[in-house]
Amino acid sequence: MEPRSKSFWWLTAFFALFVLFLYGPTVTIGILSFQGPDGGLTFPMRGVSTHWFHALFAQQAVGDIWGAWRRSFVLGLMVMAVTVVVSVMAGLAFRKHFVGSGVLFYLAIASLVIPSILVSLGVGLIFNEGGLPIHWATSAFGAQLTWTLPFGLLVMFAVFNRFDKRYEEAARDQGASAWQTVRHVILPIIAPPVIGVALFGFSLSYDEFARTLLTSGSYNTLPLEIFGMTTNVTNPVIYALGTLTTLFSFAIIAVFLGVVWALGLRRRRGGSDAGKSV
Amino acid sequence: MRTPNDLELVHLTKRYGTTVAVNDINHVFAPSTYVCLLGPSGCGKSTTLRMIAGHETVSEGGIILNGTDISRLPPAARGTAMMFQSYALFPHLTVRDNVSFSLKMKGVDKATRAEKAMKLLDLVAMAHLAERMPAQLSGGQQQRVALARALITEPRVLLLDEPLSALDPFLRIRMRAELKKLQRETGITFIHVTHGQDEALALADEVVVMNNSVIEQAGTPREVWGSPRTEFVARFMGGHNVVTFGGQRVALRQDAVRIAAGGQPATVTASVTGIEYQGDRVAVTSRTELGEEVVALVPDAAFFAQPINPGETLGLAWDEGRVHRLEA
Amino acid sequence: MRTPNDLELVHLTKRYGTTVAVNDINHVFAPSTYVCLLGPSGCGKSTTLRMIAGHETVSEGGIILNGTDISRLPPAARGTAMMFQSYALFPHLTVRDNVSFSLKMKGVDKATRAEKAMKLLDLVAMAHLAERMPAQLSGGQQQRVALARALITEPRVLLLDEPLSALDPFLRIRMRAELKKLQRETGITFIHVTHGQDEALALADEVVVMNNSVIEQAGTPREVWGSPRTEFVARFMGGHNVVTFGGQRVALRQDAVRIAAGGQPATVTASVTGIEYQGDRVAVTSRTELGEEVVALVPDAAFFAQPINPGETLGLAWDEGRVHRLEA
Amino acid sequence: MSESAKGWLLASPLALVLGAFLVLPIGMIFVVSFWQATEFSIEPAFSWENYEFLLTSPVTWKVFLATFKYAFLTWVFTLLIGFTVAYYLAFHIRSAASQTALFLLCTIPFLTSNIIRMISWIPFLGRNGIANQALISLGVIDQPLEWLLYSDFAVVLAFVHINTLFMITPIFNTMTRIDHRLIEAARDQGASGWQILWSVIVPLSKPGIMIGSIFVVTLVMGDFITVRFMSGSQSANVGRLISNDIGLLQYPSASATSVVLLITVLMMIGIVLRFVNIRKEL
Amino acid sequence: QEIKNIKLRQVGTGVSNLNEVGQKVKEDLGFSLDMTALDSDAVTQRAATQPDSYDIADIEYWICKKVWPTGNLQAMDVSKIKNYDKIVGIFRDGKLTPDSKIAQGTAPNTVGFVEGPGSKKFAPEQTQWMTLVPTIYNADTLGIRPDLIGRPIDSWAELLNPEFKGKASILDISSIGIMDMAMVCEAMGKIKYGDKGNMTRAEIDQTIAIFTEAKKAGQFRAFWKSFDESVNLMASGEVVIQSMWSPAVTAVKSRGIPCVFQPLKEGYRAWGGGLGLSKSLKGMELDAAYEYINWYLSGWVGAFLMRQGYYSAVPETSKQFMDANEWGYWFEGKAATADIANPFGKVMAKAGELRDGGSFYERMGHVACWNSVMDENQYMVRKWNEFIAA
Ligand SMILES: Nc1ncnc2c1ncn2[C@@H]1O[C@H](COP(=O)(O)OP(=O)(O)OP(=O)(O)O)[C@@H](O)[C@H]1O
Ligand SMILES: Nc1ncnc2c1ncn2[C@@H]1O[C@H](COP(=O)(O)OP(=O)(O)OP(=O)(O)O)[C@@H](O)[C@H]1O
Ligand SMILES: [Mg+2]
Ligand SMILES: [Mg+2]
Repeated sequence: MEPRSKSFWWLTAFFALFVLFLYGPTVTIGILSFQGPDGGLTFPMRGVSTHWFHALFAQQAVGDIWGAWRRSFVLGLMVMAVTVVVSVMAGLAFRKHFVGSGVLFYLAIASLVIPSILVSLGVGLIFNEGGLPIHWATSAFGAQLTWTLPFGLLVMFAVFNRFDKRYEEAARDQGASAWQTVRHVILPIIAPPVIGVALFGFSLSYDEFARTLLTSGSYNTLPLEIFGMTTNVTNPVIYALGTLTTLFSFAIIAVFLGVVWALGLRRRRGGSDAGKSV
Repeated sequence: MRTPNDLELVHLTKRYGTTVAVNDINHVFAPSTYVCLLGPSGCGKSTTLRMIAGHETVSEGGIILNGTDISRLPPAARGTAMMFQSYALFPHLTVRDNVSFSLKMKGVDKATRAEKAMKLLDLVAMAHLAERMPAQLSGGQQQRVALARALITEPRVLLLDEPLSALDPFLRIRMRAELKKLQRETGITFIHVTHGQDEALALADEVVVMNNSVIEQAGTPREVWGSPRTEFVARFMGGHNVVTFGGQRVALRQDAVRIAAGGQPATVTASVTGIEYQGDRVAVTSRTELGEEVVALVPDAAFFAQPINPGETLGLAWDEGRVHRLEA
Repeated sequence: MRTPNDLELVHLTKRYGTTVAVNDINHVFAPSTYVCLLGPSGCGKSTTLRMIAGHETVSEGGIILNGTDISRLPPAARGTAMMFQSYALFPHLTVRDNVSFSLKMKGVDKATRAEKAMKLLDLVAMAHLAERMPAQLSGGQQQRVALARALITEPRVLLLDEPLSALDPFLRIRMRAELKKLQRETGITFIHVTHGQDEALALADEVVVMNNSVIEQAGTPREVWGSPRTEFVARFMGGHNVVTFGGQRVALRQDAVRIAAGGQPATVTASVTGIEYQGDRVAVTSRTELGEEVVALVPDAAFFAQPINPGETLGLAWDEGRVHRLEA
Repeated sequence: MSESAKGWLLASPLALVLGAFLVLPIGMIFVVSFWQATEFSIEPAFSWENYEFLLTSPVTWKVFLATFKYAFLTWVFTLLIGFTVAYYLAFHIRSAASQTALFLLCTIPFLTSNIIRMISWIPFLGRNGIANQALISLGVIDQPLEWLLYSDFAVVLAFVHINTLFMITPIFNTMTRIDHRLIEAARDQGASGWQILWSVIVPLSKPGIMIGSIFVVTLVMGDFITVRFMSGSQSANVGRLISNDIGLLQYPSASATSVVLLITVLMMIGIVLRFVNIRKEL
Repeated sequence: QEIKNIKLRQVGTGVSNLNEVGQKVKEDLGFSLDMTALDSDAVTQRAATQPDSYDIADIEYWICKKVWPTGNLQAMDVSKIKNYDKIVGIFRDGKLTPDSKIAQGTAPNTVGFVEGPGSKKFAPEQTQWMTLVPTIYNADTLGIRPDLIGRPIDSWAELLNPEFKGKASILDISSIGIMDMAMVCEAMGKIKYGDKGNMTRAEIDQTIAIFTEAKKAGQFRAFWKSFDESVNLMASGEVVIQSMWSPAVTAVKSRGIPCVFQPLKEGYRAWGGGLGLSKSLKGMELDAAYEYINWYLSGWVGAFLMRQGYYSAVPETSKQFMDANEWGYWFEGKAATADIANPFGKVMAKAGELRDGGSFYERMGHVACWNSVMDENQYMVRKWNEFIAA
């Protein structure tokens, strides 16, 4: 192993501080979620208990966390699926240099940079004026897509910029139809970043507040619910929720890493003598 | 001689916007030959090959295989198969699955697929590594898998775009022998793009030299090397001096130039500008009074018996009969 | 002969974990020589070069330049400069700024910088393209810029890692002549890594052949090619047959093998397995009764006067004096 | 079918979604921005009144200024931190596996609800929060620091916390594509660590920096909730102005503010895009 | 269709959109009530712009003033409301007792009735058609931390007392906040208002100017917008004096932190909420909604709300659902005879403690103004934005 330079240690320290900063609130939430039954949202701790985790699964005074969670989860899955499919399709499309691709691309960029409350407002207005029912699965769904799709698209650009076109040509040469090429060659090769897009799409949707605010209709998604909860006596239940969310994220990422690792394992299977001559 | 099974390019042209990559070329490839397509970078070799394979649309002209124009067919329907530079093996499939890919696309059942793939892997001596992933193979092994994958479609014509360029010279020489052997065994026409003239000479039954989007000369290696039609071919194929002789551009083989020792009659006098050792021979470069560079290939024993240093003046001689007239 | 200005490697070793990339090598490079470091892929050439340049730490041993151990100094303080494979020109800087980069780092003022850069660009005949960006240059032009950039630091030793590998063969031959010329003009020691033996023979004052992390043989091209020490060197340098003769492994130059026509006495009989056309010569490969492959290089005229086909049996002859004994 | 037609076919879902949920709504906002509102209802009409008020009101200028201030400060800090972290990951972490692992480590907090994370700053930064208590018990201060919470400091801190990831990701992405031989070449040419950083790495990371800046600046410019939470409602940015208007059912005025904000943001991004070809640099 | 298959959707803030109510409805009436809690801005928006997204809107009277003219709510037939006659006078003729004066601002009676089913104009008198059925209301004042202040507070003017520099707070909801400001300015004697509930531009300017100056001087620690924020500000000691809601004070106290809902000599700022019916409600759903409203006024919910410190619109019926100790403590302002628990079982007051502000009549009788929407509302909002941005 090469010896490490001094700057390496400085940077490691900086990185550690940064991670500490990132996790500061997460850790605070983690600690406070174990408040005693009489504890509040702030320090000091008044005893230590898992009371609030139990409370999380019981009925709340206000609102319906689990209903909201179910909606957010379903919505997240919907957004995830559509984001993956549409952005992969669009990624494929943009390699074809079709007329107007520039306009569409800049539209996607615009979609990314437009402040989210405007989208919320606009979608709300359109549905109102058009007499369409505002519902989390229609208007909120659409509003969230304006945020996750450009993201997915950018990732797809990054993926296809690095994708060797010869794989496709080889597939076509081997008699694969356009669909077979996508199904048997392109998708398997780009699978890891696509899984990344899926994860990202899900979590962006799951945590989206502003775009859902004016578009969710009768029922709240989780972020709105949490915000709604703050209009009454809030208690460490929301910290318990935060802690569980974090653990949930850890689990998802672990699964993701597991899948990627398993894919890699399959590719490595059978040992290797790559690099050695014939 | 025309046979029904040959491949013919008819007025084949490819334009990218205003640049013409392939300019109205006509050529007939005889069946069961090993053809090398040779030329400097950017001359249109890859484009020609890719048009034949169907990975590039034809701007004008046609490609006739076995009597039918295949130039509008999809790649897999043409009876050609392509082997790509750096092989383009599917990284997510095992060696066997790579080879049986086209059968899977056709819907052939698993057992038949595996059997046929193993037969081809046997042919290229890779059956023992059928379960490996491409990343676990060396360059030479990857090449063989790519070959097997191309051959499983039972093509009439196999197209190879610089298949050896990623290998080190040692390996390259071994692999080209394998290619040649395989071509002979299968009887398929191989069209092999390269820009190494030694490779082309060693491998080909027919050498096609391209330059500036057109075919400059085609023929057996001996024809092309021995009787270059133009100055470009003479220079590009190597081993020749191009000099002006009696107001004419001529090619003169480097090994036909003698250094006139002592009192021997010299055709020209020249001053030595460079000495390049080549192992069993030494290339002596000198500049004639006309300012033309002439290389003489001298056997090493002869050279070291009477070493020459840059800056010296010497006489060069050659037999009139060895001078080869070039077209303007 | 030791001079104060030479570069010496002393017990130089490099380990990556458990793999030994360079194993205890010792060598003295004489000043103002053109050295080619040659060997198969993975033998440790790049690692050696990078240790000299200071881009890789030394596991053991030392590197002595001009009497001081430079093996712990930062790259720029060593008196060496490196030219990278595919050149590593800064893509965001113009040609001129690339060349004057090191001066800028030293804080030299703008005018001086520009002046000096232009002088070096002149040297490599690139002054007219000083304002271009690297992406706008051809491979050969990029190489010259990289050379100018390396030379501006006035190194004692210039290290080149496969500088020609990205070029097509035509260009490669031209560029190697330029390298050689430049080395002669500047009087700097060039250490050039390559795995092309023809390149090494043509360029080098000294050839260093590496294999399996050690130096297998070093010497002038003529020494190394003409008197290979081991079977590996003989095979790797090319142009030799390695056969067993009187119970001993010997090297036999391919151009020293004659085909015994008619009633001439033959040393061995063999059956022809391959014919490879090389332009002015033809390589005839045949298998002796001992199962050893022997290549005979036959002048083309002689060959085509009496063509030989694979499968034929013929007699091979050579002079006893041309046999070169190899070390075990 | 032609390539272009195939392209459109594949891109049509994207085009449809963007058309329906972006172009139409923004168009609607644009139209509504010329309408009139009474206390109770929106009335289709054409009037410059909303814009006239907006562009002549000192509040607008102040609020836009505050918005730019937050955007700028956040941009500076996220850039410094994001660049350093990306640099560390790309150039000091050797194996790709550790790079990915550390990078994912940075993304996890991002997956916890923003609102919850924001709420949790209060026990941390408050007058009696962890930070103050720690500082007091360390003897650094003897009075709690008031400016830790409900201040511009808190706002910028939260922005940096939320948005740094958007800076790290693209910069890291470009940096991993820098050929390591360029760094060696620079070192060979006598460049010191700082010089390498400044003359080679920074220029070559520019596309990533640009893309990250676009993310951060637009996210901050459009935010309305962070500023409210972290400043204790004591500061306003444009997003809050809009959300206040929306809360008070002043849709036309909210729309007019939105249009101005949108134009500002698009102009800024337009300028950035002139210097970087996002499509190529990803 | 059976009644048990009916599902009514109610939106409102977390203040009154309590799940226990929904549960009890299911028990008592057999149909389902889905509660969605939002922050107050979002409730207004829903009510005003998305009438199809709810069946019942739980909103405040001042919000009603803005929402009603959109036509998204339908008027309710008084004759179908059983306990109409028992509803506190405040919500009918505006008078708590026959001789009380109607306070300034958007008093509930001024926006409580319309002329007819389709009318968008409020009626000055009681009519057959009600806009909202009152459910919950209270009189707000300043909350203080007696332990940190250590002296009696008796006037709204104390909010701007430099003594509390950096430790004061008000609401960041303009319609409510402006009223608090007016109470303060008036108490300080700086401004004499014609009608605090309907200020002139000059009055608005003056009021905002005074507070802007204070803000710049660092008087305020923060402004709050949600219930929760006010609790946290107070509980964590960030703020020692602020305008506050009664249950928020209770919430602070329940954490063992001393906090007083301080009655002040100038009186209270009051607010009231009620249920409105979406215009799209009809048929069996509409019947169910009436049933729900009648149930709402029949006492159980009133008691439930009163135990949290709010008041019930029909105290008489609620009394039946409370024991004497509770009724005495919460309504009559008597000392508790035993521990007082909130509906969630948490002890709010020990035996012997008195409710801040005394009895119902003492509190609701001292309302100085109601949360309001003024004629110059738009102007006021702009000035408010200026204040926030200052
Ligand atoms: N997709 C394309 N668009 C525009 N021009 C192209 C394209 N592909 C090739 N060309 C141009 O067509 C000409 C021929 O290219 P081609 O790839 O056939 O050359 P080549 O002989 O294979 O060269 P090399 O030896 O470098 O591979 C070149 O001038 C090249 O720049
Ligand atoms: N960073 C590294 N970590 C581990 N092993 C390495 C590393 N770099 C090189 N090696 C190993 O050290 C040995 C020598 O490598 P080196 O790059 O010097 O070979 P080379 O002679 O330059 O080969 P080539 O001709 O392919 O460039 C190889 O076995 C290689 O796998
Ligand atoms: Mg090519
Ligand atoms: Mg190397």
